Amino acid sequence: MAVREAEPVGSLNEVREAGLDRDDLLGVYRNMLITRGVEERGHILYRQGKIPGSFYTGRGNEGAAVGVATAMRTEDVGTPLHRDMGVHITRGVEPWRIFAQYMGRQDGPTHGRDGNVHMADQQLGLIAMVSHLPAMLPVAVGCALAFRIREEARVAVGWFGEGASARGDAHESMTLAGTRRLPMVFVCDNNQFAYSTPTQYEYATEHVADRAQAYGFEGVVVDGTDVLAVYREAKRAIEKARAGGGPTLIECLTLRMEGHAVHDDAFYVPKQMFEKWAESDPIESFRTWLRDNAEMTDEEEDDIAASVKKLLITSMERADESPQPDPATLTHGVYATPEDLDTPHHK
Amino acid sequence: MAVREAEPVGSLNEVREAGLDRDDLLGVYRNMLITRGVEERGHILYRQGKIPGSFYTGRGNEGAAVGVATAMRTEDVGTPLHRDMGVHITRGVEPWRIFAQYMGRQDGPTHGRDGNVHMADQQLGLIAMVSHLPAMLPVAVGCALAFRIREEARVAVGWFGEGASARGDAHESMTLAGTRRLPMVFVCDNNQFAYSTPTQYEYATEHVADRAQAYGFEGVVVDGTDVLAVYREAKRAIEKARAGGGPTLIECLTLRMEGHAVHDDAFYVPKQMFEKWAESDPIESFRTWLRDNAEMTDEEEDDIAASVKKLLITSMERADESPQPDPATLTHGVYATPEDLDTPHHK
Amino acid sequence: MAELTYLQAISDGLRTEMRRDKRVFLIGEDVGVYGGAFKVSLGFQEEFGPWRVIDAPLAETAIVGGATGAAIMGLRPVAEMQFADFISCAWDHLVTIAAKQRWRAGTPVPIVVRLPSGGGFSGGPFHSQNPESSFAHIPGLKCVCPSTPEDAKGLLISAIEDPNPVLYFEHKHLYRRIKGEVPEERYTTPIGKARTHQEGSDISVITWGAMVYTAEEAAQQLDADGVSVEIIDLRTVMPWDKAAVLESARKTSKVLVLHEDTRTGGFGAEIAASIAEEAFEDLDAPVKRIAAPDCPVPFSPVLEKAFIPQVDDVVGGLRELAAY
Amino acid sequence: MAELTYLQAISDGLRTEMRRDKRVFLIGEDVGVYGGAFKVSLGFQEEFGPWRVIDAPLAETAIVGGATGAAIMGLRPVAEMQFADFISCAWDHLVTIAAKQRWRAGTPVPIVVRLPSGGGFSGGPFHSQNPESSFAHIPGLKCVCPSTPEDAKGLLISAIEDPNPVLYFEHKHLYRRIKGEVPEERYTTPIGKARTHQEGSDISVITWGAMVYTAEEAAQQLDADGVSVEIIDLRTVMPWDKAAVLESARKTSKVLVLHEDTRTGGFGAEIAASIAEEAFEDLDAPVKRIAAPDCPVPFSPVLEKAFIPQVDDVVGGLRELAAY
Ligand SMILES: Cc1ncc(C[n+]2csc(CCOP(=O)(O)OP(=O)(O)O)c2C)c(N)n1
Ligand SMILES: Cc1ncc(C[n+]2csc(CCOP(=O)(O)OP(=O)(O)O)c2C)c(N)n1
Ligand SMILES: [Mg+2]
Ligand SMILES: [Mg+2]
Repeated sequence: MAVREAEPVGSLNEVREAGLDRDDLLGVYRNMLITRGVEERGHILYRQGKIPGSFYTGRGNEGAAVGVATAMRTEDVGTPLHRDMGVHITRGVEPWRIFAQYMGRQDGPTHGRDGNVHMADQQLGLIAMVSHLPAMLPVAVGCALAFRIREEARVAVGWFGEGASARGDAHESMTLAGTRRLPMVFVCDNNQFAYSTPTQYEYATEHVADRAQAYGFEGVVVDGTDVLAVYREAKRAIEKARAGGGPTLIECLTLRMEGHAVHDDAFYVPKQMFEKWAESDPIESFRTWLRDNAEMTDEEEDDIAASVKKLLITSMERADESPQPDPATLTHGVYATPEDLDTPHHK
Repeated sequence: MAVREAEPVGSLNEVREAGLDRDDLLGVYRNMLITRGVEERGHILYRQGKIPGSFYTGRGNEGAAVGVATAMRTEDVGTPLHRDMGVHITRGVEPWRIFAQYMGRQDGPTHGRDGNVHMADQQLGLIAMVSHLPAMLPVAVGCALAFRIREEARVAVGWFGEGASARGDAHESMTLAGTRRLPMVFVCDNNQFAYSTPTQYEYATEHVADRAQAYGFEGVVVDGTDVLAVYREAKRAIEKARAGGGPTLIECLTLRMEGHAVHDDAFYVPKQMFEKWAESDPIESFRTWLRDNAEMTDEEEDDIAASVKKLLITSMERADESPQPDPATLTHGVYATPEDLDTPHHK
Repeated sequence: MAELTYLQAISDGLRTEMRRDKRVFLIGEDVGVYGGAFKVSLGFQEEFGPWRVIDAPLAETAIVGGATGAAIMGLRPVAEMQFADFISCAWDHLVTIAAKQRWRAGTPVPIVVRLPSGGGFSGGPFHSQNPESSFAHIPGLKCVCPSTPEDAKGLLISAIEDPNPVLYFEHKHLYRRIKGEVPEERYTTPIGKARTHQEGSDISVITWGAMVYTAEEAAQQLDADGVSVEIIDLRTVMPWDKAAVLESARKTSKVLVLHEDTRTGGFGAEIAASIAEEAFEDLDAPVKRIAAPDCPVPFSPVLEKAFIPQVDDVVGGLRELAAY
Repeated sequence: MAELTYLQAISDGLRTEMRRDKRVFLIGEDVGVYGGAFKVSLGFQEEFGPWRVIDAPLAETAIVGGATGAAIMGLRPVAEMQFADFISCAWDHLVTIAAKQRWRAGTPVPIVVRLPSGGGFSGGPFHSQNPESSFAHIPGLKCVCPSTPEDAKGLLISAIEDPNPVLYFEHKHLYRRIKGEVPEERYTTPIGKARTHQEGSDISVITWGAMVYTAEEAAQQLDADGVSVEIIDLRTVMPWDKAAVLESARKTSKVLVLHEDTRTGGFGAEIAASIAEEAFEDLDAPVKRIAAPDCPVPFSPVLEKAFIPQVDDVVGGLRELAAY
């Protein structure tokens, strides 16, 4: 089947044309560092026993997540998943709130009610994921439907893993979005494993993006470790959708660089795969690109690294000061009140 | 997208090569007549107030249903739907039992517990459909899985409408069958309407069969009013599956020649569509073919028509003698007993 | 006031809200050109256009999940299931997302799912079910089950206005059989408030939906016996009006809980258990439940009659209680 | 006899049946190479091969629907949900096909669905649920909820042998925490028979799953008060052993129904309503229910402690009953 395989990104000029100036690029780099930093610090907190339950990260997916989020406009909305911390960071969620979420504290976006990346700041256009995969896709398509009904120039972005692509929710979402040509972008985080399950048991084509044609829209495969290539493809798809051109399926190819969750040593992933993909670490690749193409200086690099480090340390401290949720409030808010709807989205 | 569009069937010789001799062909014709006759008589019974609830037929789909069923071997299994009376007839279900089913009598296959074509004779390798569409597809795939596990040379055939192709069940079924290359044939009864909904709101490709590629197997579109073309394609797909070649999706293109059910006058179907498709009535086309290519004589034709008519009349009479089910048995058999499993299938 | 059928009252309520509030839209299979399998939205697409009356693909998850997304974006979706039975295909989206998103993430999901439910016309196992009990157990969902045209309109408007996911069970057997006066203007019927269908002093019947009329006929027979039956139409099953039920139970001291769904684990169990726990000292007889037996809904009329609680069954139950 | 954990006992039961009966196979996400998320099937794929221990796509409908088809063809599928919570994605197939096919069409569907369920380890709203009540309401399904290693093995074997769809709820919090003697040979534990976890004379606790141990600890405290508590471990929720429950209720005259699932419409309501109806004359106090409050399962340990019934809650409830 014919899908487009996206080219890697070239020069600074090309990137400028795609809408990012040098400052933006340093910002992208910073967001990727924060993303990884948050998850690395999360690991430490977990080992310290400060994070209850399990713990998931998206190591290796920072470029894909930040790339897509950078291409979204403020008014666009998205349903990022457990490998997409970069989306939350790029949209402006403060790391201390994420640490508070990890630790089940009152100041996490879910106030200790849910854990991990099961959170979102709706004011920033994100909707909190559920565990059930890819159940957020129909929800994202519903957002796109709302934009179409109201004739707003907004786009919804829905993420899913290559494993979750096997579920009916993916199909029904793409069917509704495709038949109605909704302003929707589907982003497949293809990290080659669904827990321990390799891709050949999840889909029988070469690429997940091959399926886009079956829903009447375009599919594209992009190297998910190349943040700028992802950005370019996402930008293109998002603006196409905004202009009424219908959905696109973008498949970001990466490798999940850690176990499924913290307890999993990923023994089933061949060592050579890890070695090969370690060579195209998204952050390291982008750092090199910035030095080669955007003349990022040692000083700039150090500044960013230092500011990220500081941010993370103060964020962890602040999060640790956040109180435990009050058990007396456990059953509050099972049902919404009319005042709850009094948000910008509901006018 | 590239799917194969099947050629119409040519000469008697060609058909012989595909496995049907002249007697078989007259049998096929007879089965098509019985199929239509059962549903026409059903209409009469309905108007007489003898059929409770609603009433559905597959007028226009007789060739597709009989064609596929004729290509199945005794040991194969299938999950036919509400347009596929021809499958039950071809597999040997006696019409009187169908009339009894329609009327909710004790001798219907479900003994009045379910109605319409929600029935099957499991001894004949059929599984009774549920209303929920296309929920029988995962079940059919499970049959194919059983054959694969036991390494039996048997094939499962699962039917679905083009409307129901939008549901997640279709996707998960094709995903499991495609990734595991199970001995499975998917048959899409594409009658161009799902109740009142036209195809462009159900799928965004030209053909439903275009989707087969997205699951890693072959798709083919065939004129569903051409019983022999359907037979040839089904035979090919079934034998391919039996030989370990994996699934095929066969799309049988027809028009639903009546309303969705008896209460529906199908005002939303353009008149010209009905007129155009009336010209390729599957029974009339096959009759002409038999006369032109297999030298069916007037006498043969009359004999078949008369025997079918007689069969239908005696079947209706016999069905009408069947008692109402006994309300005292209403709650019997909600749970199976170990003896229930003592069937050929469960050894 | 106009005399409307139950079905017309539903249409009227939906039309009223769609005219008043352009955030409200309808999505479902065949709701547009066809006007819905039961013609509730007949003429709606002409009036409101194809993007407010949307013919959906045959895909219940996309319908309910899509409604959820649209609601989060500020619209007020009304999703129609062609039959309530098909809501099983969207169970996950209701219990996993719609029900929990407010509590979990502070995100209200103001959707209405319209569910043509109930038996009585040989619809068979998949066109006759009453699945409200399954949903009433899921915190975060509301379930309403009007029995009169007036409540059908008022509860639909309340459901649309409500900031939560509301399952609106419309009983198919009442669609054209039940008529009543319905105010022409917009009004709401409160969710969570029972209605005393008829006052009585000896036995309380707690019920909802089509069973209200079965109870009424049975009560007439008991009246002839000199037994006065009070009928509480719950109207909304989640939240349910426990205060009204307990008050009636305390007054009559004998209670029959009646529903069309199957018995074991049906919502009647919750009602009976609550009464038995909270009105323990006031009861003169055990709380009795009458419901469908534990099997699927049969197709054949003779079987269906044995399945759906009939007037005689209720009369029998009431007489037992009266004699206790 | 060997001392096994609850988890080892489940593995042992499954292995025993797979060795004995080649119709039995396991299908689920990550059950093969990985041995299952909880390692119940560790080493199984090596022993039984990839076509009897099948790594499924992430597709619960295909898993449960596929198991149904395979069962109808004569196999005995055991389908594993990675967490019980994800069974919501296969709800339709269980309630629409598996539950009704025998009654409707005479076709038994002997499948087992293994459901790692329950909370207590900060799994949050989607890795902690106890959905047995939802399924117990659906005629045609069976629900078993073992609490001891011995029953875990025996009930799994019974479930596989049973000609019906059986939902096998294995409580994650018991997996490695609970150990016990388990016979090495094959045996079955009857579905539908309760177990008296401890005899007593003053109050009966009716419960199942992990709550058996909570009840046990609470009973010890009551013992110190001089109150003798009987604990009935239901073991199987559908069918449930009403006779044993009524017998215990009649003996003690005071009953506490305890479960980890949420309260309203939970299966405890059915039990309480049945006792209140059928043992009305024997009760000295209202049947009390203790269950989780009506909200999702929280992630934070302090919240989860407030959610899952704790020993203190049960002690409180028992003292109230004792004082009644
Ligand atoms: C419906 C559903 N079934 C099972 C799970 C359990 N589970 C959590 S993550 C996971 C693998 C997901 O794979 P993929 O979609 O590729 O995403 P990835 O984790 O690799 O990013 C599974 C099976 C789930 N979350 N949802
Ligand atoms: C899951 C589900 N939703 C809704 C329905 C109601 N319904 C019955 S038939 C039908 C149209 C089916 O269209 P298609 O799949 O094309 O089959 P056809 O009837 O045209 O043969 C609908 C919507 C159903 N049976 N199942
Ligand atoms: Mg993956
Ligand atoms: Mg159709």
